[in-house]
Amino acid sequence: MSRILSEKVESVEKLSRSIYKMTINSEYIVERAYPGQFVNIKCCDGINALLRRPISICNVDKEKKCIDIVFQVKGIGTEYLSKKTLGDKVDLIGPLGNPFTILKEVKNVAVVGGGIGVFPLLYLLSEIKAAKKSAFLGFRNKDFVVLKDEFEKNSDKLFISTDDGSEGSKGLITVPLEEQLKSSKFDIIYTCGPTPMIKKVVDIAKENEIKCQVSLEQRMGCGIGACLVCACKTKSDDGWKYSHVCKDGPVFWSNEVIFDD
Amino acid sequence: MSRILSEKVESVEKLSRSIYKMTINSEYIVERAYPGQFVNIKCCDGINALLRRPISICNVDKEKKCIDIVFQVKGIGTEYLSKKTLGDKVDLIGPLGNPFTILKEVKNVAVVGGGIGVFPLLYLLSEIKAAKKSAFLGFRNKDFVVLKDEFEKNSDKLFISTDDGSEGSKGLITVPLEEQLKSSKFDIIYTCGPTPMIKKVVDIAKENEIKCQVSLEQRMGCGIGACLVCACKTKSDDGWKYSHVCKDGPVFWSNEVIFDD
Amino acid sequence: MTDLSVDIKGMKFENPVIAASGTFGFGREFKDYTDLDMIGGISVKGLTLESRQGNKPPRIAETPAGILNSVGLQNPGVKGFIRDEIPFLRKHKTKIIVNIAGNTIEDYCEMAEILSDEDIDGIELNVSCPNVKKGCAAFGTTSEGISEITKKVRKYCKKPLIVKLTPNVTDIKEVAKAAEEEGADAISLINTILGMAIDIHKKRPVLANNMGGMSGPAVKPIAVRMVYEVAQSVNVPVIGMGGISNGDDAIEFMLAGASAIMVGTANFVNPAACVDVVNGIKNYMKIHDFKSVYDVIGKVKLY
Amino acid sequence: MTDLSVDIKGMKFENPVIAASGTFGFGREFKDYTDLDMIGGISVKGLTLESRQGNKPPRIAETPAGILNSVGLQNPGVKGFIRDEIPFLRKHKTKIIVNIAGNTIEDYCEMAEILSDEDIDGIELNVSCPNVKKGCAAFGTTSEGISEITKKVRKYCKKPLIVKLTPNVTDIKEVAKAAEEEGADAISLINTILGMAIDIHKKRPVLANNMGGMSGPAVKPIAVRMVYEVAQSVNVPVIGMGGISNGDDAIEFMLAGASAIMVGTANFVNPAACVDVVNGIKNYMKIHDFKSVYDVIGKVKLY
Ligand SMILES: Cc1cc2nc3c(=O)[nH]c(=O)nc-3n(C[C@H](O)[C@H](O)[C@H](O)COP(=O)(O)OP(=O)(O)OC[C@H]3O[C@@H](n4cnc5c(N)ncnc54)[C@H](O)[C@@H]3O)c2cc1C
Ligand SMILES: Cc1cc2nc3c(=O)[nH]c(=O)nc-3n(C[C@H](O)[C@H](O)[C@H](O)COP(=O)(O)OP(=O)(O)OC[C@H]3O[C@@H](n4cnc5c(N)ncnc54)[C@H](O)[C@@H]3O)c2cc1C
Ligand SMILES: Cc1cc2nc3c(=O)[nH]c(=O)nc-3n(C[C@H](O)[C@H](O)[C@H](O)COP(=O)(O)O)c2cc1C
Ligand SMILES: Cc1cc2nc3c(=O)[nH]c(=O)nc-3n(C[C@H](O)[C@H](O)[C@H](O)COP(=O)(O)O)c2cc1C
Ligand code: FES
Ligand code: FES
Repeated sequence: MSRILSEKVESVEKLSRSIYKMTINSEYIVERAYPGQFVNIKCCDGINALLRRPISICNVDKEKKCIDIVFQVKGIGTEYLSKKTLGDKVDLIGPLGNPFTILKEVKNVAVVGGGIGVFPLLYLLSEIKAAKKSAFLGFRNKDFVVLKDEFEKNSDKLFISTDDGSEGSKGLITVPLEEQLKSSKFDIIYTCGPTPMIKKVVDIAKENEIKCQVSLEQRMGCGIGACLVCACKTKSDDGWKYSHVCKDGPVFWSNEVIFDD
Repeated sequence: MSRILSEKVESVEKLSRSIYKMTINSEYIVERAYPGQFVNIKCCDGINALLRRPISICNVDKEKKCIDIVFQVKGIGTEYLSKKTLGDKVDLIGPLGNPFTILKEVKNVAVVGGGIGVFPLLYLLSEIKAAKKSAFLGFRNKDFVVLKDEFEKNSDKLFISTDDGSEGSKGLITVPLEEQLKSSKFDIIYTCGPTPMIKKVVDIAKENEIKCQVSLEQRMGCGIGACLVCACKTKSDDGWKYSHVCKDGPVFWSNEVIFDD
Repeated sequence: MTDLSVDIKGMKFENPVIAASGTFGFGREFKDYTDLDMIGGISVKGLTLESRQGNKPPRIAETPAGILNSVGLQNPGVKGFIRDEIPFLRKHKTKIIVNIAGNTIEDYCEMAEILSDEDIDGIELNVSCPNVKKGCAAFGTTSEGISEITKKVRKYCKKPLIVKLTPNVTDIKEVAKAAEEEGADAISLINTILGMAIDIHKKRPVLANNMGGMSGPAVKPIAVRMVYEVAQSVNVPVIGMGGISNGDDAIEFMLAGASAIMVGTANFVNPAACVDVVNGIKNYMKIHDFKSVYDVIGKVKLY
Repeated sequence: MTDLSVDIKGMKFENPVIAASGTFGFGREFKDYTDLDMIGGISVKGLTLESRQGNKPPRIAETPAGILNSVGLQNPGVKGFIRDEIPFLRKHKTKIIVNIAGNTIEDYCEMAEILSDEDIDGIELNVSCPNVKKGCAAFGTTSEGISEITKKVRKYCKKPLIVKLTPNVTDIKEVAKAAEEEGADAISLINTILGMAIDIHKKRPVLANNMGGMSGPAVKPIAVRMVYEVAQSVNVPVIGMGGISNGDDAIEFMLAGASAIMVGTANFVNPAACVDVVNGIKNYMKIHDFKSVYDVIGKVKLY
């Protein structure tokens, strides 16, 4: 019955100086995953990098029974993970969390991602079949732009920005988003990335009366709703409460979340 | 100047269910090593198996600039070490400690080893050129008997015993030693292994008025004489003192050591 | 047959492994990963009289072989627990221990009184939570504090009463004796050790609460020492915890004198940890041919 | 130019990295592995009035991300040190701190008096060694104990006087304040935390001394918290230690309020650890464009 999986690494590919794509063979996850969900990975055995690391599912290959995760090396956990190779096993649990809601009736969809927040959006785009899809992706600079081909394949329009203009437009990714909103209308916006970006996107969605879902990040302990460390403020009957990113999220409707912590 | 070495693993060979031979390329060590010395190895990076593990040098190949170490998997450190493969680096310091004294004038030499204590004796035998060499090796059972060919090659007479008689004679290795002493005379005995065995050998050597060197084991911190944890009782002017296995040993003359701790 | 059952003042655990408070939610979060029926007991997330939202995030920091947490007792309140959680837990063979914390001694007494009428197996007094401003930990750091609260709560508590100690004291033996004298049925320890981690690039603490409670493998030697000291000083059963991840760790605590053990942080790394610990204990007992856990409890022989 | 120098009551360290007492011998053991001239200071192995043999082996146990030791102050005595070790140490640019421990307050006073006439830079009072039966740790666990010993030793000590605190207390702030009031020039902390490890197959402690002092990465969050608490409570400089293995760890302690730091257990794993820490600090300061270590010391901003 165990849902603690020990799955085979199919490949690890370095996409840029610090970003890696890992393909993991996992029938279990492939059969259950939805866009926006994540896996919780033990990056090294023993007490090195003790806690599991949450990483979004970036792609699902139903035929090969594989999932892709894409991650940036930040600290010791992701560093260890990047050193795995073909044939190694990874110890992970998942899929975890609430996925994005894919609405049937919509015609125009936008996804807005920043940094490592772009990865779950690729899987989301690939699962949205009926609508026209615009992807807005912001990166620090050229070196961090990855998976461009895949995003191109899975969207109708692709906008890229970098902080320094070394690729795409220069500045915030919300600039091209607002630009587009002058001429086009989106039925829903999905966003994931740094909090300032998410806040801005939520404001834009609100102004334009567009439905919006956000995917949040928080430091985690268990990943399954037990330890209560991954708190985020959401609205409740008596004002606010702390919900939990791993179980109530990571995806929330933008009007549920309170961004003042 | 750094003497903290990062050396290449040339091969790892499983000799028995729990015993491994690792060949490490290290010009530095090859140029400085003597029989009885050890290296202190960081078996896993990070905080897993935090301390270095002391392992004796079992063989030196001057041409290939390689040393062999042979170790039994006991706990986490040796477990990690056993998983290294060709091309991996090992972080080690050495050669450390005081070597066996090879006396020029002797004609008949005996080495008496038990369990993992046999490994440094192989290197010792290979460096003793002028004398006739008898090797007495005791093991738990058949499964633990390793490197028999090498010991045969490097000795004139080889005696093996196992606790259960599954290979060689049954019982303590000191039995064939005493047996041999009835007919032959040794000028010096070198011994390494479990403390009860060492004590017995020391007693035999004393009775027979044979010079004797013992190689001791103790849990270590630094391996270089700084932390003072690897204490062993030795004789001193005012009765006894604590010497240190890593620096004053691991090899001592048997009449220096007090075995009552 | 190896018999793992253990009796702690009338609480008959099928095995000595209990999920530690705050690390196992209310059990249901783990039901997909492990068999709740196989765990001796579950100490539920620390409850307060009224529901609480807890501290600001981030609430967790990873440290070498450990973690710091500053959850700050987020919980649905004692009534929410009774309504929503007891029915689910009761469906399983595991014993229910209710961990309670309060701002005032009166809070504790009231909760003990309410819970005494419920279908639960024991009450664990958390007088040692380092993550809330008022009350709680303050009671746990002096013998006087412990005496007073144990004495008063004892009057209202009709269930077996476990007093959980904080390790943040000079002499754990004194505190344990104080709890025993005033009627504690068992002592559990250790709660978390106060710690701090700083993000050197932001030049700010990692936790929004600045400090937090440390747990996980790193604390094990401190916990084993304290369990040994307490087991030597009191006659009531001791429940040991702090860094237990596997059967061998559990045995270490039991040899030191723990009649039962709790598994905390390890549940985050391995959601099947509790049952793995049970199997590990079983395995050790088989190897050494011990028939009952009482052949292990307190059996360390000092030099 | 980044300036790493730091002045602690007249002790002018070229950089804030000091080898911790008991982990660096008398320096010479490390000379083949690292450049002693590049280390700010060396606190030598704890000395007693007469030479001591220390405790029975085994004296070390590995624990998760840490170690327990029970050396028990094996040392050549203060006179042996003066005769055999000062000449070698003085050949290097590093400052010499002499760590002393005694059975009685009189022992401490006598050692301080003897050492005050020697060519050394400071004296560190070890009132916190958990591994000896008499004296030492006993002084360190109460404010009264610390007050008394600091006051008396101060009279005999003409060198900068560092009082080293034990973490095995309920309130480290009180103990630190007591030391400051009676004339300590600096406070160093933490010494080891009392711990225990049991060999489950032998059913005996791993250490022949049964218990030992825990150090290494595992203790870091506890040490950082205590250093922060002490730095907030006293005006004299604080020297922080406990689990420092690299420059980032050192910065964490400095942000928490440490004017200098000590590297202990890490020297066993990496005999070049002290110099690696110096370089790590330098690197951090470059990245953040800090000119002096005083831009780092105590600069953590709490939430
Ligand atoms: C739901 C979710 C999905 C994520 N998906 C991705 C993804 O697809 N690709 C990707 O590159 N990253 C993703 N992240 C961020 C990723 O989890 C962190 O970068 C990673 O945990 C850092 O670990 P580390 O050991 O390298 O860093 P360290 O700084 O050494 O980690 C120390 C501790 O802090 C935690 N931590 C540090 N940064 C973060 C963070 N940003 N979010 C949560 N915890 C953190 C770690 O999990 C660990 O417990 C996701 C985070 C969440 C919460
Ligand atoms: C001078 C010397 C030479 C040695 N040579 C060899 C050799 O050639 N081949 C070999 O197989 N073994 C040798 N040993 C023993 C070897 O060091 C231990 O088996 C090994 O350290 C066990 O580590 P572990 O992590 O697997 O076990 P664990 O039990 O997990 O180790 C825990 C701690 O205890 C220490 N420890 C455990 N057992 C011993 C022991 N017997 N001696 C010293 N420290 C110990 C470890 O170093 C570590 O610090 C030697 C020991 C010494 C002192
Ligand atoms: C996230 C978290 C929350 C906790 N909450 C509580 C609690 O509510 N009540 C309590 O008594 N102990 C609480 N604890 C302490 C644990 O029950 C346990 O005493 C401690 O974690 C040591 O055990 P461990 O090292 O196995 O985790 C909590 C620990 C963690 C890690
Ligand atoms: C083997 C060993 C011996 C020690 N001896 C002494 C000592 O003689 N005097 C002293 O004040 N501290 C002694 N200590 C404590 C260290 O100086 C230091 O306070 C402690 O180890 C914490 O730092 P660390 O985690 O970097 O090791 C010793 C520590 C170890 C590990
Ligand atoms: S990480 Fe444990 S509740 Fe979310
Ligand atoms: S191991 Fe440190 S002195 Fe021998």
